[in-house]
Amino acid sequence: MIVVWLILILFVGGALAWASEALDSRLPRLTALIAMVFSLIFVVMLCLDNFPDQLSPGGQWLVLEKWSWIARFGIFLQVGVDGLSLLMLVLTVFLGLMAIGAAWHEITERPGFFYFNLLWTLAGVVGVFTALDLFLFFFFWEVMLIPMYLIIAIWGHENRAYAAMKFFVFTQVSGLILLIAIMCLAYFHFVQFGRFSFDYFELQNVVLEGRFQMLVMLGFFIGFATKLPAFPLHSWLPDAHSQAPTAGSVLLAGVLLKTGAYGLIRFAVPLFPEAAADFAPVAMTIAVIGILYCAKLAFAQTDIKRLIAYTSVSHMGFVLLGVYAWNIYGLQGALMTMLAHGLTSSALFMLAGGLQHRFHTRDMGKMSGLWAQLPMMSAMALFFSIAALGMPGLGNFIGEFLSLLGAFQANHAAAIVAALGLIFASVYSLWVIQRVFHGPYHTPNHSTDCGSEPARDDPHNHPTDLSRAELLCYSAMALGLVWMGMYPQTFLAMAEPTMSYLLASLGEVLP
Amino acid sequence: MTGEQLLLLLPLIIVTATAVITMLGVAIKRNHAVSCLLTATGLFLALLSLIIVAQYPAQEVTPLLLVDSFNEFFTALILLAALAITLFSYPYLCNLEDHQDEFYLLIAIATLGALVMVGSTHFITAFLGMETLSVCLYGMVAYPLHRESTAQYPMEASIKYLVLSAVSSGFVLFGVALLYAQTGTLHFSDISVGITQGIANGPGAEYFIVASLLVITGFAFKLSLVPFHLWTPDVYEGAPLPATAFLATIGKIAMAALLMRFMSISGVLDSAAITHVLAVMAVLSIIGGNLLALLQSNLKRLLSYSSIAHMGYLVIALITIDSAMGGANESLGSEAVSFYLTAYVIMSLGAFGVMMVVSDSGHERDHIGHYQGLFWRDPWLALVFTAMLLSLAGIPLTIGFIGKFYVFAAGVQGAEWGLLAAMVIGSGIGLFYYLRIVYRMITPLDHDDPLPVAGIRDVIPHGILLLLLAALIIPGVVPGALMTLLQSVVQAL
Amino acid sequence: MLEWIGLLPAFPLAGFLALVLTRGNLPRRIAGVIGVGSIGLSFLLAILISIEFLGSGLESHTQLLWTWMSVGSFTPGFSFYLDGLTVVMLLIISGIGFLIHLYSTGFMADDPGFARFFSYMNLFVASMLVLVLADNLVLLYLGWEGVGLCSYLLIGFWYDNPANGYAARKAFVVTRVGDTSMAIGLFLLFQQLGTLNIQEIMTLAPQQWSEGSGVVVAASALLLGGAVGKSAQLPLQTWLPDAMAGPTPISALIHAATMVTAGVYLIARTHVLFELAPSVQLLVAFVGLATLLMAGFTALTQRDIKRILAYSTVSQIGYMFLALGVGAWSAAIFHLMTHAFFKALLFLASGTVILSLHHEHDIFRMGGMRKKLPVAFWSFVIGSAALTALPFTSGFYSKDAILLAALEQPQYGTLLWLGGVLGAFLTAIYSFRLVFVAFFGEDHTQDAPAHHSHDHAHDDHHHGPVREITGFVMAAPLVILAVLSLVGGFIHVPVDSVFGVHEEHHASTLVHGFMIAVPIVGVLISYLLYSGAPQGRGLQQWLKSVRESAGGGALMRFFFSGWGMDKLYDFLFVRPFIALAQLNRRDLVDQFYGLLVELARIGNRAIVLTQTGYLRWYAISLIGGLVLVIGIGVWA
Amino acid sequence: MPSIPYEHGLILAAILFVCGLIGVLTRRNIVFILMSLEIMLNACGLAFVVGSARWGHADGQIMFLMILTLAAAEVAVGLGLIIQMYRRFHTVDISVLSEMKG
Repeated sequence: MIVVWLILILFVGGALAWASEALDSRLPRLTALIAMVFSLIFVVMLCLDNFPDQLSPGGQWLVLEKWSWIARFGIFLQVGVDGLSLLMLVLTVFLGLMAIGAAWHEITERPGFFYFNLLWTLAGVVGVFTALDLFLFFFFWEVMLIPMYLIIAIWGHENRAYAAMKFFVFTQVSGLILLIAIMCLAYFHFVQFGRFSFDYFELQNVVLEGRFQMLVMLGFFIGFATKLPAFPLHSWLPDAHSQAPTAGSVLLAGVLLKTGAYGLIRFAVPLFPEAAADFAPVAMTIAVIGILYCAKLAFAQTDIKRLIAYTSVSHMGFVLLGVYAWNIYGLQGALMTMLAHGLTSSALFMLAGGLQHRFHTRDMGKMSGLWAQLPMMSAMALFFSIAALGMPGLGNFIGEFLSLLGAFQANHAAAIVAALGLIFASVYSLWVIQRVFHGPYHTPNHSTDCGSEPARDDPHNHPTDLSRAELLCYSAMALGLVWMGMYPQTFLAMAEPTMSYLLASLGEVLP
Repeated sequence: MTGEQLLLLLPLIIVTATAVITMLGVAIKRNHAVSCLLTATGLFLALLSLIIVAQYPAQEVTPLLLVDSFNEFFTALILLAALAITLFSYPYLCNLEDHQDEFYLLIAIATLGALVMVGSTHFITAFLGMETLSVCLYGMVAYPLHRESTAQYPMEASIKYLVLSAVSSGFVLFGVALLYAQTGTLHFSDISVGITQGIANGPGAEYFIVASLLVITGFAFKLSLVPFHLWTPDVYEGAPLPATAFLATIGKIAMAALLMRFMSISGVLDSAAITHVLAVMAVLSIIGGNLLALLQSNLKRLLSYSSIAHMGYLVIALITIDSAMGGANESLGSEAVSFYLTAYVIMSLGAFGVMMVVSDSGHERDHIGHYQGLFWRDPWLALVFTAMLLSLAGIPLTIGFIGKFYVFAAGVQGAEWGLLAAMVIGSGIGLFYYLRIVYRMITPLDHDDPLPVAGIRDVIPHGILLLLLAALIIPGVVPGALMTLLQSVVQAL
Repeated sequence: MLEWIGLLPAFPLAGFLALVLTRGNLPRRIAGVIGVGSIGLSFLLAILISIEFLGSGLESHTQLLWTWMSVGSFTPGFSFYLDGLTVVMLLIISGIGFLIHLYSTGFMADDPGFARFFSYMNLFVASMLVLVLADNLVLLYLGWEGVGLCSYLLIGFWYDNPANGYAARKAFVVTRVGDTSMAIGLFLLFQQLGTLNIQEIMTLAPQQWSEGSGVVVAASALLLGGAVGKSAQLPLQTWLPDAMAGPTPISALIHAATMVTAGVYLIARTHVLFELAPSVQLLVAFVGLATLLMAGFTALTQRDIKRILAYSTVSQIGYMFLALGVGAWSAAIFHLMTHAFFKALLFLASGTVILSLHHEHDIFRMGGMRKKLPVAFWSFVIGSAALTALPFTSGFYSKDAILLAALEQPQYGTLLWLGGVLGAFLTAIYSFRLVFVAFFGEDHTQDAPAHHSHDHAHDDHHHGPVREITGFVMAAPLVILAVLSLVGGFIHVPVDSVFGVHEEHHASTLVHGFMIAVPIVGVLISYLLYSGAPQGRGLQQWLKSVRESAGGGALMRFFFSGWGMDKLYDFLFVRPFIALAQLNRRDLVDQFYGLLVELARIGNRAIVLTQTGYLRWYAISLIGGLVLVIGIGVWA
Repeated sequence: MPSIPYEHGLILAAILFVCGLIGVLTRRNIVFILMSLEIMLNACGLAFVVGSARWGHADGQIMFLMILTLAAAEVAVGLGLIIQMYRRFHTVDISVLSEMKG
């Protein structure tokens, strides 16, 4: 019942936030915050009381409930939480709080409707992470799109219409392809077992012969790869990110990308073992191309949010690499990259949003040498850029190292070429720091040509450094990253039973 | 005609009675409110009578009409749609000075024609129903409105519709005549026997294929499938809004139900040729319909194009109907068609309903610009309109998504990969123009264009909109009940 | 005491956190005390631990702090390993680190980023200690990248000048190339041996692989790549000279004493792998030889005082690589220690010179500083003496050990030995060139600035008479280091337990004599050439004529630019990457989807034409449709 | 008189039907279009009568009566519309009716 309660809180919280706007314009963000704090308590409670004893062997599912929904097609409201989805829930709720923190000062007109959409997107995402019935999974998969579209379309920046439309059509069409694939699976279950079923466990024993299994698996892969985003299907992300409001970007990068990766781990590979085995080299090549190509593109960008968006694609390439290595290292690596990337990219987007909020531009060319004026913000930016390039001792390194380790076991060439990505990562991360925070002080509305000491007392353009709310968010994320870097065992132990179950169920079909 | 059979025809009788009484009412004293009330109560009584009819087992009332669960379900659907349109058109026609009452007459008789079509298993009744419906529609489409700038539109639309509809009836009749000449019976049954082997000493199978294709072309015209769709946008745009709504909903339901009945009884689908034709028409409709609507800014034309596309999706499900009664592994086809029809009716009624509430006979708000910033001017209407559009686009939480899911299921069962691919591409394109409207509603309006303030007479339409929204969301989230109902309905086929 | 080994990196880490969390608004004195104190504490602890460890006669000691990761059979722990080699490295790092911290409280006294500087320095020492103490390669990699990061932060410390930023980024990216090759090496080792624990690797490797087998060659080559990156050896050495853009204390600490020797430590620590792959070991030797010669020649032509010392560092590490290449592990570590002493001394002395002459770097604009900067002068003399391995200095013992070991190398012994001696000769010339030009001859500090290449935008107003800026805080480290440079040769490096005892080298007295003579002759030549003494007139004319001549001038410029390596890499990697990036700014894949949208739009325009509005056309379409339908029905 | 084979009847009906079609396509005057429509519908009626003659039961003829009445209804409505059109456009040429397009 916990999962249903969690989703209910978010739905009701969203509606309340919208309604409360009529009373006072500052009320919606408070209601949203309260709703998020409640859900955080819920999730943490779920973690604590299940975590210690959950390590009992075989006890992989913490929570597993099933109610009948559409009898005609054998569709059930089946929700389950295990180590992997629990971690994802924690990330979702945590980043939800960060998103509210980011939107605290930024969203001023129609806040009620904004927090309504924010919380409904989160509810959709919580649904995706816990659904174990493929139809329910698809249902939540689409539900989280509409509010996200509205967030980008209403509160976005200059050409938000194009970006929102592109985001929506991309994910929707790939969703339809996913739906056909799910339908095929369900129909073959009907042919082989006499009745329709969308149950995750029952569908695992559906046997599809060679070529057809590859096609259905491709349907799943395209559906998830667009969301991941993997190389050829990634071009919606930079537009969506550069136009979305900061809170939208935090949600998009931190949480929505993870649903794609989660889908791959939970559905795309376990349901089609042989097809996944043959497809693994192709998927790893796509991952490697994604890593290098998007790293190169990131280097060429002047818009800071587009740059971070491309880096996200590059990082998610490591996740794809890890998943299709399909051994314990690759999977755990993919998981850690997902968690760490969630925090790093959200923080970077909030920083970019902060800069845009202060200087009303995202163009890196127009601002430099901010270290003098904004020491705290620059220090945070430095910290998160270094985390992004995979500095050991922080979360990203653990994810990337394990993914590459796993990938190396499966396919030497892919791992070695992907390792080059580490070099590119350092090139563009430090480039951002150099371009924006080092060098002579210069901002759009205040440029000192001679590069001398900035006029301290120049009133009209004195940008304010981090506010307390922002500082709180950033330090929380920084602590999270250090925790993941220094003692990742908490997360790895939590996900370990799921991963070994998935590997066992496949019988190490993959190399 | 035993007493019991007469009871079975109760809905038809009541609707005829309402038409006559409304006519008498108009003759005595012309009062807009009274005639609208009379028609509405008549339709409602017919709806109630269905409960009585439902008790009796399925049986043929004279070889012309078959009253079974299939007939009852679609009669109910048509009556509900007609009732909604009558109530919507009342505020719409209020500011028309004279001859407002005749509109309700036309609605009653047209509904009668539709009911006959739905119940027919015999070409005479089918033809009779089709013609009654069409002739009444000519009248409704040509209903004179006082918009100086576009006064001649309704007349132009009606003439076009008349000529083309007459030609298509000609095709149907000639096809039926050829079939009658060979099989000797006007009943739908066993045309398939002719198609597969051809009569022993008579002409070969081609004769029967041509004859059936003639009939199907006529039906395709009414469903506005692609090669025969050119009339749709002009008639939808020209006609007044209630007429367009009537044409888009009841015109399509009756025809689709008739086609389904004809397909499953006559076993036309056994021949590969016919299924080929239908498949081609479906793909062309989906791609054509969506492409046509892509950059359209007149909402009525846009909805007409989207109806073409939706009929294309319908035909995909239609193709997978297994000709055998209820088929061995109970094909999903007929269920998918009826579910999609219900969903389509609710969505179109909702969309047209919002447009009707916002406009009236004097000033129709059918351009996309009129709806700019609707979200911030009238959130309730905007919410309903967005829900309808998203449902048309097939987004979850709505009945449209479940309908599309059903068609997907049918498509997968019939292994129609090409059609499913077309459907995905079509839906992809479809997203563009539905979302364009939603986005237009989001962008705030700089100058204020005040909407008609909702007076007391608007309470009913808003009530209906609420019902439609509920009918959209509830089956979208919990479709179980509707699915079981449709399963029993389709058993009768 | 041994179980407190975890505290060693903890103290500097605590210092770093203290300085960062107070966001730099601590008063200068307290920041200095925290910065230096933390290193002092860990130095003290290091001494106590070493005494107890050496006293107890233990082979090695492992201390697990917490399990870092446990995924399948990959279970690296946060655990420290102590043996002879680690003790030496510990003492060098914390000892010299402490002295340099002390020195920099004086050097950075008037810099606004005082607290920030010390926080980075503390983080550096912490990472270096973790690198040295790590018992598995992943933890070593953590320290490895940590020091790379700190070197980036410190080189680009004065961030407002973009050139410093560029140098910092260059250093980080070039070392990152080496780190990536090392990471691949780690993956290969794990895949083959199933563990990354260093001691397990050392025991498993000989059992599993025969000598010279493909895998061990690949693994050791990859580790060599990492070492070459970090220790600025031949392929990846272009970053070290530019790293001089940072403040001088960090050049002393990072780019002389500790970080650049990390590569040497790595190879020494994994010496079993290299012994199993003789071809790679030979490669190490030749990399060392080539680097020491290249750096030697380049140093001859440099004008900037810090760049001369930078190239001399590259050259001396070349010697260490030569020692590793010929298997003289303990000699390499011994030279590492002595080099740390005299190179730190030279750098700190150059710091004093630069500070006193108001950030003057060009040695030809100094001259005659003997009297004015006595402390700096005597430090330079002792340092240079140790550098050129004059007899009885620490450099003499360590460099001779390497050269003798090189001589006994079976195949290329003599070639390696000759190269080493030539290198020693070059070292003698350029180190004493610096001393004579800077401290002897007339005083050039007053003439017009030929070209000012000082690095930070501090007040560089012209000044009155020169007086030496050395408080106790700056002088004491110089004196201690000077003593160590002289006496260092007699410290016995306790690494026999790690590398096994090697028998004494015995070579003919002729060889010994020659090796002693070469540095002395070098110093004499340098005296004649550069001190402006009358006897050297002939030689000076010859040098001037060579410099003017076309060929000679070109050769000089070629050496000056570090054998053209910078331009080569710029041409090979940097420019093509930037061109490639600019080539496709708008994502190619994006245009493909734009194409699809355009296609849909064209489709719409085409199909809308059919809606002409003419009734006749609609009727024609009806009949045409019928014909089409019948055509499909009957024929298809 | 010897019975005419029913195929000929059907062919005659087909020819009549095609004439009606061509009439609808070529004519510019709306009244003539209505007349051609009438021809088409009567052709179908003929086919039905031929069919019923062949099978000898009355269905065909009833169908013919049905077609006659419905054709009459359509034409009636059509003529009503034509009168309105003439009153507005003062012409019966159908090319006038082409405002709605695109």
